[in-house]
Amino acid sequence: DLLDDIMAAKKIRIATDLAIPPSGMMDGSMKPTGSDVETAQLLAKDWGLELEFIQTTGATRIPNVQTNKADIIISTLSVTPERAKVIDFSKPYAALQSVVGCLKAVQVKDWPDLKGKTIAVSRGTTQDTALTNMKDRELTLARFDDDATMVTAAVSGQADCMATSATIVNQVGVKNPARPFEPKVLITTFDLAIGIRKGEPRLVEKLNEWVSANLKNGKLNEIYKKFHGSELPAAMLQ
Amino acid sequence: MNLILDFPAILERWPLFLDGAWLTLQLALIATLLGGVIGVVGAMGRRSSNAVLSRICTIYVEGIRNTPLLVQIFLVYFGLASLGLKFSAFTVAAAALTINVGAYTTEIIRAGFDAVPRGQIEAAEGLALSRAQIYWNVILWPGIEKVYPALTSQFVLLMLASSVTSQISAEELTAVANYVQSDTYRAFETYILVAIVYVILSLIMRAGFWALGLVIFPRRRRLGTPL
Amino acid sequence: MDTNGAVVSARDVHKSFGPLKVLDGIDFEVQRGEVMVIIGRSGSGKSTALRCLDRFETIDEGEIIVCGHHVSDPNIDLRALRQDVGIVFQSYNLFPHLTVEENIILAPCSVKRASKTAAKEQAKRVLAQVGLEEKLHYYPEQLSGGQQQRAAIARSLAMQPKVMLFDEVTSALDPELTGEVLKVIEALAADGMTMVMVTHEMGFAKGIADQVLFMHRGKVHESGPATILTSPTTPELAQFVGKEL
Amino acid sequence: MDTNGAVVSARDVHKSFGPLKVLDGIDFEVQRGEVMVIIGRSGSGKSTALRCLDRFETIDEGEIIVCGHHVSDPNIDLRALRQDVGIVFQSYNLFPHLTVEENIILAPCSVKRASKTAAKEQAKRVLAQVGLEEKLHYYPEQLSGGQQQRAAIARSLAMQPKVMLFDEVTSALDPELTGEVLKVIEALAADGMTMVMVTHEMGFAKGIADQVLFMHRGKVHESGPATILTSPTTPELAQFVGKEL
Amino acid sequence: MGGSLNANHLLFLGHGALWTIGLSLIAFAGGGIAAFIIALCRISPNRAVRIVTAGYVQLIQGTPLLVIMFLSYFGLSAIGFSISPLAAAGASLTVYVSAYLGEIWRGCIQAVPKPQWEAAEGLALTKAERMTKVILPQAIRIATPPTVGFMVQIIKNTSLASVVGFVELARAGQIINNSLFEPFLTYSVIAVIYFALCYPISRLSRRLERRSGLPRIKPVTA
Ligand SMILES: Nc1ncnc2c1ncn2[C@@H]1O[C@H](COP(=O)(O)OP(=O)(O)OP(=O)(O)O)[C@@H](O)[C@H]1O
Ligand SMILES: Nc1ncnc2c1ncn2[C@@H]1O[C@H](COP(=O)(O)OP(=O)(O)OP(=O)(O)O)[C@@H](O)[C@H]1O
Ligand SMILES: [Mg+2]
Ligand SMILES: [Mg+2]
Repeated sequence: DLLDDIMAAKKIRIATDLAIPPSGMMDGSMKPTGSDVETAQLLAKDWGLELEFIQTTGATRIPNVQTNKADIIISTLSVTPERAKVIDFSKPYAALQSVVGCLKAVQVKDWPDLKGKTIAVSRGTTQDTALTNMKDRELTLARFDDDATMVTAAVSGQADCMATSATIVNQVGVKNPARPFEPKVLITTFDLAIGIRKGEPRLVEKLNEWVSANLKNGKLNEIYKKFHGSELPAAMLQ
Repeated sequence: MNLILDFPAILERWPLFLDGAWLTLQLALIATLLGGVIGVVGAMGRRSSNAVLSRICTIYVEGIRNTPLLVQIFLVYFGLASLGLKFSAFTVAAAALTINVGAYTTEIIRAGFDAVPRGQIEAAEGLALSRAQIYWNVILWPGIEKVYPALTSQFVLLMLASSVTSQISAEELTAVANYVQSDTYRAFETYILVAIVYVILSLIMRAGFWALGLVIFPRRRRLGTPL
Repeated sequence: MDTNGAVVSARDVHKSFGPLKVLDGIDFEVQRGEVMVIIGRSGSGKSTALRCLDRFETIDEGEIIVCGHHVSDPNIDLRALRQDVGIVFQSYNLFPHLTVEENIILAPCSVKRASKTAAKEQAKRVLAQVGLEEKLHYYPEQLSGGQQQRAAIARSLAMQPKVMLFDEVTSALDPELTGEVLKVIEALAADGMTMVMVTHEMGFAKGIADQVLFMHRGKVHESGPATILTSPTTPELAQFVGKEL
Repeated sequence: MDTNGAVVSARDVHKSFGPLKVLDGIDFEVQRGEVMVIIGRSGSGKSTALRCLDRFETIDEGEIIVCGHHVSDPNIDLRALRQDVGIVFQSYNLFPHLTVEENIILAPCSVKRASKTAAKEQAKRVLAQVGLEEKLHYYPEQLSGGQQQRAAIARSLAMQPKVMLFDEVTSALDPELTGEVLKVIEALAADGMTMVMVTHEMGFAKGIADQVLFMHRGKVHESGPATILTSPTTPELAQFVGKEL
Repeated sequence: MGGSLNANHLLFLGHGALWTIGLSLIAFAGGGIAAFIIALCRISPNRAVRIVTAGYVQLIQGTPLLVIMFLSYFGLSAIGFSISPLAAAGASLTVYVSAYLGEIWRGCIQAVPKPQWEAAEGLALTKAERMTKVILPQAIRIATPPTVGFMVQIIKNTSLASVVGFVELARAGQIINNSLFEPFLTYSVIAVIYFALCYPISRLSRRLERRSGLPRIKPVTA
């Protein structure tokens, strides 16, 4: 099975999108960095394997493992029942707090305040799905293909708010003192997990062990804190 | 193989795809109409004896044709925003596509105008027609008729290219596909379905242009020359 | 310039294309109702001379007056000139996307602001004049070359010009079709239309011309009544007509 | 079929384009060294008849034999036929991307596998035959119409055909250039080349034809020696030649 | 996230531009050969061949290149043919170019006047000789400007190879932009690089067009 193949090859191929900061991105010298990148590096090191990043785009993360072009995905996959029909997930290795962020100056306390405001969101993300399903709240969504465009739309004023991780909202606030954004309304917290193609129970089992161990020893939390600026929820670390 | 295609899971979202296809078609129609007008005006500008005017038209054409549509869309979308102007994604998408296809149309129609034989224009001059009358009666329609197939292809290409407007939140067909596939992770089914819809849309457009051709070129209808 | 009552008069006309001197001092006059035929070998400047009359070419020197319009004047009202002058080319130049009727009524409706009904009436009349009544609703490509050329003549006639110019109107046609077109021109001449024509049909020229102009190297080398074709006085014209088989 | 020693013979040839009957039972024979001229009004099927001889059109019925090749046989060796038959069209059809010399040696080198040197020698010879020695290295567009047409004739001659077919080779030319080309054809006739030609030049036809074929509505309406042109026996031919001005 | 555009970014973009050029060359080599075959099939005397190729052309021209890329890379793997990203991108671009360029070239071959074909036939040249010595040399003259013009479209369209994992110019720009959040700056730089790659080719095509003196219609993609 796949686990044996990986061990025999002494190499693991991990699909990661390097254009979704702060999980996957390039640093100033164009080397991959980010929380997913370091998670992948930690996994490869623990298992004594060589690591190969398979660069993907949002749309090709799943087909890459389905067609065996990558072994696993570590690329901010949030777990939903719909997706679980198509691939298997490991235990969650991190979590993302999804929020709606608005300009600091704007008076927004709860959902009703968002009525009539355009909320930018990255298309097909769990935030998108969550907000789309809130039919009775009469939200106005503008969907963009990636986080960068989404953020730019909000910063430039094409949208009033953004629905994304709290991390991104805070960083936008730091980067644009002229139009500082802050988290206003909590959507929910999503679990992020490693994606594996269907039918590889042994690999899933081994990944689960690794995730549990590294949550307990705090290494995953450290990585998360480094890039997202906050701790993982305490419940996860048990 | 551990990949099982499950089309029903995708097909049950058909209203989304239908909405997306309809928006794609609307974008294509608006850009075709306005782009066609720009093309005619631009072609006249490029042929104009006024050096400044023809220069401006040339810069427009070259600037657009040598840069990717995506960049143009970003420039319009965020450029307007930085000027404090806020329009709906649909308006901006339609405007960007119009500007883009207008440049290509300008070139095609110019070629059509240039292909009208000199003798035709002299004959019209000999009949004392004014410049505007000559343009309208002798250059415009025969010129467009000559390049009609190329125009048709260009507008079909435009329809296919409109997919990049998903980047600025226009909910057209590709945007729907991206949404559905990241929501369900069923990329194969989604892409195959979307390919089929695009082929159908392009056939619809070609048929539409063919029918329109019969209306605006009565000679074709009478003599049955293929368009 | 005094035109002696001539409808068309050219005085000392010069014209070059770049370094090439095409017209090198041309003089002639055409009286009302006269037919002038221009002959000469290829490249001798016949077409250029004719085109200058309707200001499709501007001239470098000299003076041209047609129906009272000073053609050589840079501020001439071109459209007024062309309402008085009809011109027909070798290649017909019917508008291919319009029917014969639409071809004919285009200018009267656009230029003279004639009503559609009146213009259509007139289209029938001029088509009858060239023997094409029944082709009213045909497209040019559905007609033979001779029929197309006759339709082109009818189109010009519909503007009721005072002078008609013809440039080798039959040279794209076979002998029989040539005959058709020449018959129409003969009828026009009999009706008293003032005409200037370039042609290679020597037999026809003999029959119809009141005046023949033989051009050679941009000059009027010999001119006079049609009889010069049978008894030329210059060796060049003799050689030219002798070549006719 | 018995060809009576004729180089070209056609028997009861029928040919339609869709519903249009273009050849409706054509018969003729051309003996070695004979010149046959086909005349008739436009659309009477002259070009089609000529093109059938070199199998540019297939026939529906009847039999054609040219230089011993059964042209109407579906399994004919086309290339062998065309090595024996030279054909020249109205529009010259020189290859614009090749010089006159390259135009001429193309077929001998490719088809007859002649050496380049031999082919070039021969190119000089045939060009001399048409009076164009000095144009060896010119491109077609650098030549006048008459010169292009003569070069096209030379290109055909270089294949040393046994029969030459000409389809209105002078009708795109002015009278002077026409004279040049006809002179070349006369010289070929004097050399004993078997020829079939479609032409509108009645004067020339009278001078050169051993046999004249007058086509009318897809049939050979009248035929005989060149004298039929001056004393036609059918009213149609009389009308046709009478039209000649 | 954050930081500003530096030399490393430009180097990264340069690397992406090299892939753009490389993929364009592959597209042209592969697509050119396939297009030639398509063009010949489109004018084949065999009706069935003509219809099948016409259907192929319609199908490819109606499908977004992105989808062709996706299906040839992941689709072929899914049915058991594992194929490298380079092979998949090469194959997709070849298919795509063949449909468009094949149509352009067919038009150019057919634009050689019919009498030229007949004259060549009349000289007893074989089919192959007719094509190579008479028709193609003339067709190439007609075809050069639109072909060069089409190269511009190919260069821009190689950006879709990002779907099979290539970090070419557009994707490189996207990665940088998503680290910097500076879309104006980044996309302007990308636009300039594309313009620098495309404009000389557009100019060349225009020059060729003027020199050949033929009125023509440019093949175009957005
Ligand atoms: N627009 C032009 N530019 C440059 N040269 C020209 C132009 N028009 C005509 N010429 C040249 O002027 C000369 C005279 O041309 P013109 O057409 O008047 O001759 P022509 O007597 O009508 O000949 P043909 O019997 O062949 O029609 C020719 O040498 C021709 O090449
Ligand atoms: N390929 C074709 N398809 C259909 N009809 C054709 C074709 N070729 C010729 N015809 C028709 O056949 C008839 C005879 O044509 P053909 O060219 O033989 O006449 P022609 O005597 O040579 O006339 P011309 O003097 O005008 O050259 C014409 O009515 C013509 O329209
Ligand atoms: Mg002339
Ligand atoms: Mg003919």
